[in-house]
Amino acid sequence: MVTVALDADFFHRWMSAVSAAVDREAQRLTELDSAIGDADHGSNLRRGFAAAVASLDEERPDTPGAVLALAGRRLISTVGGASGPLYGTLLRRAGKALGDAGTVDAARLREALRTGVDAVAQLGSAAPGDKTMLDALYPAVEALGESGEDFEAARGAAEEGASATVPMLARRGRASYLGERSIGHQDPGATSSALLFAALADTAGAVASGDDGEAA
Amino acid sequence: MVTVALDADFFHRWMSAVSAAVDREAQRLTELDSAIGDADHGSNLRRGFAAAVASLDEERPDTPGAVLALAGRRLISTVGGASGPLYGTLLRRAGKALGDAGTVDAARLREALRTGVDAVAQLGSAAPGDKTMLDALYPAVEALGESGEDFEAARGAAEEGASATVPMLARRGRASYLGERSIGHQDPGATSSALLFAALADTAGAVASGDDGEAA
Amino acid sequence: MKMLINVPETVVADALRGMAATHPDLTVDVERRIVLRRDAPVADKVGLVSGGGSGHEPLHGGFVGPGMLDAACPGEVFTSPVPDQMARAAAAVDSGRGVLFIVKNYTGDVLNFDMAAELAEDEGVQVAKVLVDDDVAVSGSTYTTGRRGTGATLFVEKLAGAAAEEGAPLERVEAIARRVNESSRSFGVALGAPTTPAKGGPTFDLPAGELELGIGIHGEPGRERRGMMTSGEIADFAVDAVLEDLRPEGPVLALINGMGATPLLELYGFAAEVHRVLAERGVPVARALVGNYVTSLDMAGCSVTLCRADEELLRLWDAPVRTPGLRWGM
Amino acid sequence: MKMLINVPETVVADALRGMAATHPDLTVDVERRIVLRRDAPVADKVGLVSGGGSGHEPLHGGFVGPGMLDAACPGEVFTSPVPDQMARAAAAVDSGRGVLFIVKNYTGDVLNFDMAAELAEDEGVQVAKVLVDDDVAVSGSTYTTGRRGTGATLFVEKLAGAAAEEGAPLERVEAIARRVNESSRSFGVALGAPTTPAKGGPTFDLPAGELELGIGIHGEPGRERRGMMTSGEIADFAVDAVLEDLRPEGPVLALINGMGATPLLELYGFAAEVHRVLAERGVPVARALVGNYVTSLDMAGCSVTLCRADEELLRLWDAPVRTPGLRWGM
Ligand SMILES: Nc1ncnc2c1ncn2[C@@H]1O[C@H](COP(=O)(O)OP(=O)(O)O)[C@@H](O)[C@H]1O
Ligand SMILES: Nc1ncnc2c1ncn2[C@@H]1O[C@H](COP(=O)(O)OP(=O)(O)O)[C@@H](O)[C@H]1O
Ligand SMILES: [Mg+2]
Ligand SMILES: [Mg+2]
Ligand SMILES: [Mg+2]
Ligand SMILES: [Mg+2]
Repeated sequence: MVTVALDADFFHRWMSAVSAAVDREAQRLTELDSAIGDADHGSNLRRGFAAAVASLDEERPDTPGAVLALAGRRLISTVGGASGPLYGTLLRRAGKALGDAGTVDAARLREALRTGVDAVAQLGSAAPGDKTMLDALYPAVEALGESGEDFEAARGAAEEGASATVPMLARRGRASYLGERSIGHQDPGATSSALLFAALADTAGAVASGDDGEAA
Repeated sequence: MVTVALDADFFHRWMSAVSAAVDREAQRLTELDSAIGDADHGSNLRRGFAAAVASLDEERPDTPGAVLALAGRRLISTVGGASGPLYGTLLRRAGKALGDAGTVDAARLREALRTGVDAVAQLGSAAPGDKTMLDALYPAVEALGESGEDFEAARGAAEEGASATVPMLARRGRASYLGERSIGHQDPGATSSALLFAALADTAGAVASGDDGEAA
Repeated sequence: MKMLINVPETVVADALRGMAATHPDLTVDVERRIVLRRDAPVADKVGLVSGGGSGHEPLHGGFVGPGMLDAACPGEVFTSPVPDQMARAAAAVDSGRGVLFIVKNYTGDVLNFDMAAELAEDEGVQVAKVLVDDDVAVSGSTYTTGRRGTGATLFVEKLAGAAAEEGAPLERVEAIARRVNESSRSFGVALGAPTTPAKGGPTFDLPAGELELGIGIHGEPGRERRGMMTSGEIADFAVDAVLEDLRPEGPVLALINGMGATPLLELYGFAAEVHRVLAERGVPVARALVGNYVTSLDMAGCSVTLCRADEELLRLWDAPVRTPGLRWGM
Repeated sequence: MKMLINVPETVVADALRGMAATHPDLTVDVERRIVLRRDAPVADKVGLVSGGGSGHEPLHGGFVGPGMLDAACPGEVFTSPVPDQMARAAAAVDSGRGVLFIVKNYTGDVLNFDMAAELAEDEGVQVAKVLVDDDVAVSGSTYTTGRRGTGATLFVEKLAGAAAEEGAPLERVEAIARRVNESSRSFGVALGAPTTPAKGGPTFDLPAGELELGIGIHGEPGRERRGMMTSGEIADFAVDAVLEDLRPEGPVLALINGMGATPLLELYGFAAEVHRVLAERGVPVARALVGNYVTSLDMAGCSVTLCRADEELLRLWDAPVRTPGLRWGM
């Protein structure tokens, strides 16, 4: 793997990839949310990431930090629900942590994401094991490794983290109202977090293989 | 067939037989009414005839005319809907026509029923062919014959009359709102009228065979 | 069967007990099935009595109170009440100035109210009757029973009620009621069938992706079945059906009515479309009412009722009313 | 999917257009999704702002008007609104005496209202917040998010609204709102699931002959599934669940609430059973409200909310209110 400098364009494409993934998987996310929530997670994220990408396309912020911060702000101002402030805060805080560097390396990205995920945990007063998005986010950030470049490992860890929520008893968010009945269902937010890291791996993979997505 | 003098007890048993039949067939009547009406014909008649028989059991009127008049009044005061006033008027008018004779012969019953059915036609401004109870009532009264004793013929004619409503276009009552879509369904009121005449034939048959129903 | 009930036989009596417990302004005779203004008979006022099958709540019991009905007589679900109810109600509300029966045009209601009028007149109560027949879905020449009474009933009860409250004599209250009915037309649509206690299931089958146009309020299927339409398309269809028959030349009163199970969120969206169509057709809306007022148990769907409004009707509309189902100004 | 809509994406905007056309007393900003009293900001009055996911109508938009809310912020269906909405609403209703946010206790609502409060305070608006968490179905110690906010929201909005209308300062309006919430408990039951536009079908499967006990208002399944119960049995269960937690020693305010698709006829029958249970338990009912007030789209079912009443709360309850969903005295 080549160590790459990640620029604003990389982050912009990552967000576009998340939007596309969320679009594709909206029905599934909503189904999961219908089992233990209120059947809106898919449409929530679809609306939010579409708005975020539209703003990115229009404003074209020129630093990685500015891209994530703008995307986060747009999520907050368009999603609502629990996931809007939570994902919005994740991206906004990560963006802030990246400062105004024109490019960042993967290790810096990993640190920024860790900051963002911590902010999510604090905002939602949640911890790993509560059957929330944190159960995918924390393992994924961890799996990025020292270098921050183990994108494929992060993809796998996020997916595993999402699957691992199935047997958990929900302690936060709407699913917690079901008590014991929340057991046996995969958390929708953890599932969308896996999409976030899958999109990151895809975007990084495209860079590594020289396909920067512009041709697609 | 033996010419019999019909007494108050005969009419009382006839009404009880109608009540039992309506009870048994309530679901079917309601189903028919659900196809082209408002799904209440079975429960309407069940409520009405149960009340009528309860009053008869209590008051035990001692002439045929008084039995039918009381039953008719009770239908009017307990059924509601279209069928309450119509069946109520049928029985009340027939009862009135029987006067205060202690027994009546079948020919007199037939005349009284004709008077009652005419009153129904007038009250509802309906005529045979409109897809109503009249399509069973008129043929049945006709089939009773000169003597008024062809009870089995009347049973058959009422049933045929009810079946004959299937291809008709409704022009009266709720079914008329469906227009062309009323075609292909049997009229619930004609169906219950067939029960009325089946109960009459059963009651008369029990008398003829010496089983007056008291032993049952 | 899934209904919030004890047993089908006691549904109406149970509901009346609930009304009695909930509304101290009403006298509810659960046994005899009459809902009355607590202060009936109101001195020197024409009495207004309506009634019909249950299952259309708040119609009619929810419209009893100052400025609207003096009494309502609920029948079994979707079954006209019996004559004794209306005769007794008439006697209870008559102050000596007579009583108006407001009757929806269904064979059963007409027959039972007619018999009640005879009984009441025998008791010395002067009775006038007005038939409500506003539903344009059944206006063709083959429909010899005439149009059904649906949403316009609310307009008739409110406007005649206001006139009676003002002290108008029976002939005048009757004339207003008749004028309101003649100035009103309705059209209804169902997205699903209601569940009646007697049947214990939906009264008709409506496959996914289809709707019924021209429905009534008794679970009877409509005139026509079509593939699912958008809210906007339904508004076009329903409003045009009404306008074709009504041909208003000035402002209208509009009732955008839910049939029972359609959420208010959807009903307001539909109301927006109704306003759009009326604006496109150049018909000003003087007053609009949106909600579940003339319902059909848990039927999903809606209806539109328009009434040609003039100064007098608007004044009567705006007059205070205080009932469980409709209230303003007091 | 069978809903009376155009497309799922415009459901909320369409409904707001309908509200705008229907209620001249309200200012409806369809674009920014804010429903305001036409006369906002009302001089010298504390402003009341609430909001939450759509699909609970008339809550909250239908409770905007004199004597109740100054503004409501509807989110997407079952999705909390975004902070910008409440921040803007706060600015629009603030007369300088501060604004109270009435927030139902859901993670999404709490987070978004918190962010809005920060934004509003940045603009110089003094903001207080009260969380509504009345649902006893989720009171166990494992439910670390706390109880859900359901029917008591209506009591909080009405009673705090009346206090604000009387001119009470922010601390006092906030204290009343908090007291009402602490004095209120609810329990809900579903006979069927609602249909959301996003999902296009029922949000959970409920087999014939079963019901969900302890449901919320977002289409989430309940705590427990049981075989079908009678209206009387449900009333026993729901009222006892509430009383166990509330332990009133005097009279209560009672909200007997329909979840959307339950006919008023059934709801009144259920109300009769609730009154019976309360009488059996020796709890006097000071005031009762029966109807579809805090709904969950077209969910079939009901909820019971009780609030310990005292002289002051009863006075505030009886105070005039003029909103699309609740109106008396004016
Ligand atoms: N307190 C919390 N901390 C972290 N994540 C949470 C919390 N509450 C909810 N979530 C996440 O949000 C997801 C639900 O998002 P969404 O359906 O969009 O919002 P809502 O629950 O408001 O409808 C859950 O699946 C869970 O992963
Ligand atoms: N005008 C009429 N003349 C004769 N029979 C009628 C008339 N209207 C209705 N009916 C009969 O009444 C039956 C319906 O009775 P029922 O369902 O009890 O009353 P409703 O129609 O008021 O619900 C119809 O099937 C028809 O046979
Ligand atoms: Mg959700
Ligand atoms: Mg019928
Ligand atoms: Mg009927
Ligand atoms: Mg949500």
